[in-house]
Amino acid sequence: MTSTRKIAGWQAVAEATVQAMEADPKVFLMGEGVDDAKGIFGTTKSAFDKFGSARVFDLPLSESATTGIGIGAAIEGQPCIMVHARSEFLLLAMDQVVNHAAKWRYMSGGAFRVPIVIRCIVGRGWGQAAQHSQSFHSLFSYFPGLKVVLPSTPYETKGLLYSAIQDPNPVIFIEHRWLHNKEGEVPLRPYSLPLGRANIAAEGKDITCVAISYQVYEALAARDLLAKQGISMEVIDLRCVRPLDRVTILRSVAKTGRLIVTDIGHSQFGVSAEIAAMVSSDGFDFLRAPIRRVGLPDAPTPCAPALEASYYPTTQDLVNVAKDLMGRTAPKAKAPSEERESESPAFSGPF
Amino acid sequence: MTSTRKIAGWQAVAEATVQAMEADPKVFLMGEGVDDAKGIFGTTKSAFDKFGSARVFDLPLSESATTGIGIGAAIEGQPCIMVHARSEFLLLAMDQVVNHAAKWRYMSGGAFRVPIVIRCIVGRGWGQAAQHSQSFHSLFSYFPGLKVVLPSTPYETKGLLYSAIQDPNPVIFIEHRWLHNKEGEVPLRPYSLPLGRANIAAEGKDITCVAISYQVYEALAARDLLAKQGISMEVIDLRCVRPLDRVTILRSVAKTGRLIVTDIGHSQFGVSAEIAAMVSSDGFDFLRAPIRRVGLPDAPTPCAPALEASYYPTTQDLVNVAKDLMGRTAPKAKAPSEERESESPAFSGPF
Amino acid sequence: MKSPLRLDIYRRMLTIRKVEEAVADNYSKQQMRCPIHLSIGQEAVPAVLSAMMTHQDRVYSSHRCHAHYLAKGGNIEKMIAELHGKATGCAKGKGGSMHLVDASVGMMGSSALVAGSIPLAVGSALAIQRAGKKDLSVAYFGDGGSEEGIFYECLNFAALKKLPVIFACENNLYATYSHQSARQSVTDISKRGAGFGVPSERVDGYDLKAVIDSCTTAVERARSGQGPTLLEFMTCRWRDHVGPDHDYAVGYRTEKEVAEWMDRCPLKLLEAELLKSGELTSADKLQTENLIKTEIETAFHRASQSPQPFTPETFDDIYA
Amino acid sequence: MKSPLRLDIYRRMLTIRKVEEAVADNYSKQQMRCPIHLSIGQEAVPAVLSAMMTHQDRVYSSHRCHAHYLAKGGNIEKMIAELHGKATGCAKGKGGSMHLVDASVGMMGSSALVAGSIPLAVGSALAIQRAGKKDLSVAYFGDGGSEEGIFYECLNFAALKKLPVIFACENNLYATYSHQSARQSVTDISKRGAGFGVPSERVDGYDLKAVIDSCTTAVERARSGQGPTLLEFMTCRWRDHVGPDHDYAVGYRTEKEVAEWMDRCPLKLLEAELLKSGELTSADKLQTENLIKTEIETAFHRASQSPQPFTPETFDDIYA
Ligand SMILES: Cc1ncc(C[n+]2csc(CCOP(=O)(O)OP(=O)(O)O)c2C)c(N)n1
Ligand SMILES: Cc1ncc(C[n+]2csc(CCOP(=O)(O)OP(=O)(O)O)c2C)c(N)n1
Ligand SMILES: [Mg+2]
Ligand SMILES: [Mg+2]
Repeated sequence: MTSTRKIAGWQAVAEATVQAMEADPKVFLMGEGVDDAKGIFGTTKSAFDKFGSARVFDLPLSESATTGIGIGAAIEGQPCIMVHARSEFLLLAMDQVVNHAAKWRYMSGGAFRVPIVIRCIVGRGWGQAAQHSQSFHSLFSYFPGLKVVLPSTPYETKGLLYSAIQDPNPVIFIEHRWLHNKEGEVPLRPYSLPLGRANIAAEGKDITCVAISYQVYEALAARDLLAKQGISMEVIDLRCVRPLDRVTILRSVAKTGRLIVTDIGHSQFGVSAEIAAMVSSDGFDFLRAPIRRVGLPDAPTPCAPALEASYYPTTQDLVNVAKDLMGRTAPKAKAPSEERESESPAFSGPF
Repeated sequence: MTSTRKIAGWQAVAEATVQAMEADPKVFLMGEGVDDAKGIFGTTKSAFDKFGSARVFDLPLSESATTGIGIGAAIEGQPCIMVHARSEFLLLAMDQVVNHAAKWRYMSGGAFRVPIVIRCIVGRGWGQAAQHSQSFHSLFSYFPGLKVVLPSTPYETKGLLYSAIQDPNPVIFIEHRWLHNKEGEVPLRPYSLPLGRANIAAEGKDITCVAISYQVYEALAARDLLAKQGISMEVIDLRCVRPLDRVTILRSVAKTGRLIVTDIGHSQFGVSAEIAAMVSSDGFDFLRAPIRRVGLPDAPTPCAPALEASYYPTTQDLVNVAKDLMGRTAPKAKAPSEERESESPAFSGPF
Repeated sequence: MKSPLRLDIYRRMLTIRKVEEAVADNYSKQQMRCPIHLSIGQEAVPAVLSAMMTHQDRVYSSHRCHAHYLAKGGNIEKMIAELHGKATGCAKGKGGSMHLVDASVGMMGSSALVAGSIPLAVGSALAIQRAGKKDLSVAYFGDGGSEEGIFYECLNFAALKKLPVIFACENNLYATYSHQSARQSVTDISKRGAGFGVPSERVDGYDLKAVIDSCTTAVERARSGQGPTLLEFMTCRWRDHVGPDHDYAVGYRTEKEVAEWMDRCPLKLLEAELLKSGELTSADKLQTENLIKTEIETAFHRASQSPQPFTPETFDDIYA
Repeated sequence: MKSPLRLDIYRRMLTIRKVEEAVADNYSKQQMRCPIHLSIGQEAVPAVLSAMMTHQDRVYSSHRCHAHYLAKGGNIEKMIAELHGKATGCAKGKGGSMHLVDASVGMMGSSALVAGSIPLAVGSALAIQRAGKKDLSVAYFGDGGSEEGIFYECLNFAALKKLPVIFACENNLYATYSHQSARQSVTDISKRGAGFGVPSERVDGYDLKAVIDSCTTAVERARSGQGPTLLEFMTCRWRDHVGPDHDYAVGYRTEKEVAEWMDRCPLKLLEAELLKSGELTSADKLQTENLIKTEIETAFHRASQSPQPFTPETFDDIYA
């Protein structure tokens, strides 16, 4: 029998870290502030308390080099966990992640493994503004050689992080800051969840909603509201963007015929585009309505609360889109007029 | 009357540079090797010869800082052209491009303009391998605040670069190395092509092929072959990925009902995904067949000629996909079986 | 030391201190809904540097930008409105506390990426040089900022081109809660300029005369075409890394450590000196304080009255 | 100087020279279809360093990696096959000339991003230290590589943690066709170590005794837990930046400039010394040369006979 208890997302991160470090004494953890009193929103504190500075240590503000150093140590068979308190800091290490971590195995004809997990946290709210609120999963997913994971509930968080640390490949592990405070039942024991399998968070038959990261909660809330109106929405927690679990998505769309993809990133040029493209190709004949995407609009993140409020997609946005899809009487669309949508901001997203 | 003559792509780049620098004495050009005897495949040589080291100068190998320096000078109203002999070098400056160039205007409430053009060249062939052959237009297109341009013919190259240099916003200008040697008729006088308008390179009525950069040549070649078989393919030269010209694409698909997107980058999570997603949403009712993408498979670039040969999409690939789309008798697809496609490399692309 | 300069510096320091204290005091009202990195304790350096600059001279800053903005003459009302997320803010509410900007006085903006704006300041200096002007540009950053590779790239480039830029490093010994010695092999940051031929100096940032002297030299060097200077100012932030409070409870430094800096508070000492020498009378002092107080009260009042930005404004100012 | 060491160095240098000449001579046959950055003229440094290393010691390299690979004992057949894009290559044809690798001898790979592999070498050193081993790691890079900010981040980190790593900078004065003085404010790269507390030295890379002495010290420092060393070796590449030819026609440097280095060729001088002292007999010399020659001929022959990789192999080795 598995004993579980309710813990918060940040505790799930902390627990997976400690248990993975117990399971493999070679694993180490480094990051700016991992050993301080706050321990990256509490996520690294228990590991530091338990394993001390030999295995959990602070870093200089040199993201490019320290990422490369983590890669170098990982190549030597010492799995490395890195943490960035905001995803943006990882852009300074883009060359190391994309040109080195993702390709070192390939360019060496398979001589090496690169077991590094790069955790990065996505800010939202309280005026994080344009440079402290972005998620880059669409960027990293572009690159073969990387895995890209975005957990949702504490249960997924612990299992996916545990798997990521044990995975012999570079994994970008993206934590939405608001998920740190979400609570859920989590087994005490260590466990793995496969990287590359989506999870059907709730079944439904009318619409498939593929949700990423925090949007899983929005999608589940929307599902409840829609249920009251007689619309049954299936919610797929994608969990992993790369590898992408095409089968789970296609099977669901085969059943529902309608697809919404909701993401914590921009819709345009984001991960939701790949999912929509894949389904519109491989699931073309299943589709009864156009695929809709519900993500961030095509603007940088504004600071002001008044603007933030309308910037982020809400439960209601999902409800509206779903109802719209169900109500669709499928009239043949007309060719667009000369008015160019790209000049109208209203065209950029569901806002 | 406009006098034109046949010049190569690299000459078109050089000419646009010189003419834009003549038009605006504040424009300057910098990059590693721009002033050496080879002048970035000849593209910067005439500018250096004409304007000297005050306006055309070499840089240390410090891509991150020098990009920021270019941004800083651009903010001061001195439009900057930067060049990277390979796109990969720009990844070292990702933070400067994404967090700074793209957002400085926004974060300052519109106080500043950032007129910088960052040229980068995409390598192909002769064993460039994984770190000298990538194009990152899908990455940069994700970010509001940037424009992303990929010219095809010498005519487009000159006009688009001239526009990019005069544009008050940061523009990522991506040149496929093989286009430098393509020849075409180009007006002698300076001229602009709008950023954000696609060009119908050749009309057709059965299939729309949206082609990016070098793939425009592949698409035109495929169109010729298809014409002999009675299939009429419209080729749209996208020219600009951001802003994306949705209208031109949708109007074409409204006519043809079939869409192929062919890109010099990876298909998966690439720019072709956004185009497919957009059409599958806004052009859903036009579509008579699934959207197909023809780009790089989901693997880093291998070095060996034997592997390179099958890595890149060919004219024949486009022909095959087009015929496949035309021959489609539209059977209702079945839900996929348990066999998971993501485990089969053959699933990753049209190869 | 010229007396008007010292008075000018005094006024700038006082303004910063008072504005920052007002921000701290009002923060718990939850009307300034963005992360704030206060400059209390770090007023001296920007006050001195700005006193030597015109509005044509440029400043680029970091997350901890309040003092740099205020010292440079940035509009107080617009700053407070910005912290309140109002449309009347210096960045129309788009930026918030970490992105203060006032183009009219040469405050060119602030980056929340540590060291991220250093090259922008160098680029500004490049533009100044190319235009044949005598202006200069200042890049502010912290001890943590000196750990980013881009800083060294900038030192090299600025020295190579002899650009009119001052690298003003405010070394408050900590990056968040991490002591410099846990992050840097050599803690004397000014020692790293020599390898690039950049004249460099470590200065006690609480010794006003030393700050004035080093800045005078650096400014002259820049204006006379002799190139960049790296100044490392030892200083202390009195409040928490982020937020309005004192942070002794966090445990990474003692109250005593901060108190030793507070005892040497350059604002307090300068004020005492000016009063003693008669450069400042008690009446002047009162008047100055009242002026600042009124300005701050007005700023907070207007900020609270100002309109929020409208949703469609989200899509303004992305492209020019 | 211990005689076996000098003979060892001689053999390594000779191997590099001969292999590189063979690559250059055969390049025009267009069977090696990848960009090559030859190491001719830069043999001494890697030969010396590798003579002091075991296969447990690590090497990371750059685009100009042939000498580093060969000196470390990298398999010649697999290198030549790799240049030919064959499945039998050291990277199964995936990497090519810029990504030579031989894990069995501690040649950990090469990055075509300038300075990109420096942190990997530091990470290797971190792993060595954490494992409590006495091995060391070498990061090779050029004068151009020293301009990337990541290099300074690495100096700081390695010094902070006292890691067993040697920063081996081969300063051949040029990055492509750009002279160091056009890119660096201070051309003495070794001067930049002090700011990070990294013992640093500029060494004449053509003075074999000086190279041996400096490497001996650095290796001892690393193995005894005293931390990193920065060695800047002045050297010269004799051929074009990329490709097999001499490059006097390009115009960025004179034939005379290169000839002055050639006159001091350390391979030639060492050979003469060894012959003179009797450490090497003419017969030994001939035998060594013949051995190398045979090995090279075999390598080229086998490479030409080896199979190409198959298309599906494109999808191997992406994930472990
Ligand atoms: C590139 C980057 N890395 C990390 C951070 C997170 N961070 C924000 S402020 C800070 C400490 C900065 O220390 P310092 O530069 O000394 O400035 P101070 O806060 O002391 O003024 C850190 C690590 C960041 N904003 N940007
Ligand atoms: C990050 C990066 N920037 C630019 C280049 C292009 N590039 C390749 S080799 C080279 C010159 C390198 O000079 P140096 O480091 O001195 O090495 P050398 O070629 O002299 O051995 C340049 C600029 C690159 N490969 N990577
Ligand atoms: Mg600090
Ligand atoms: Mg060199």
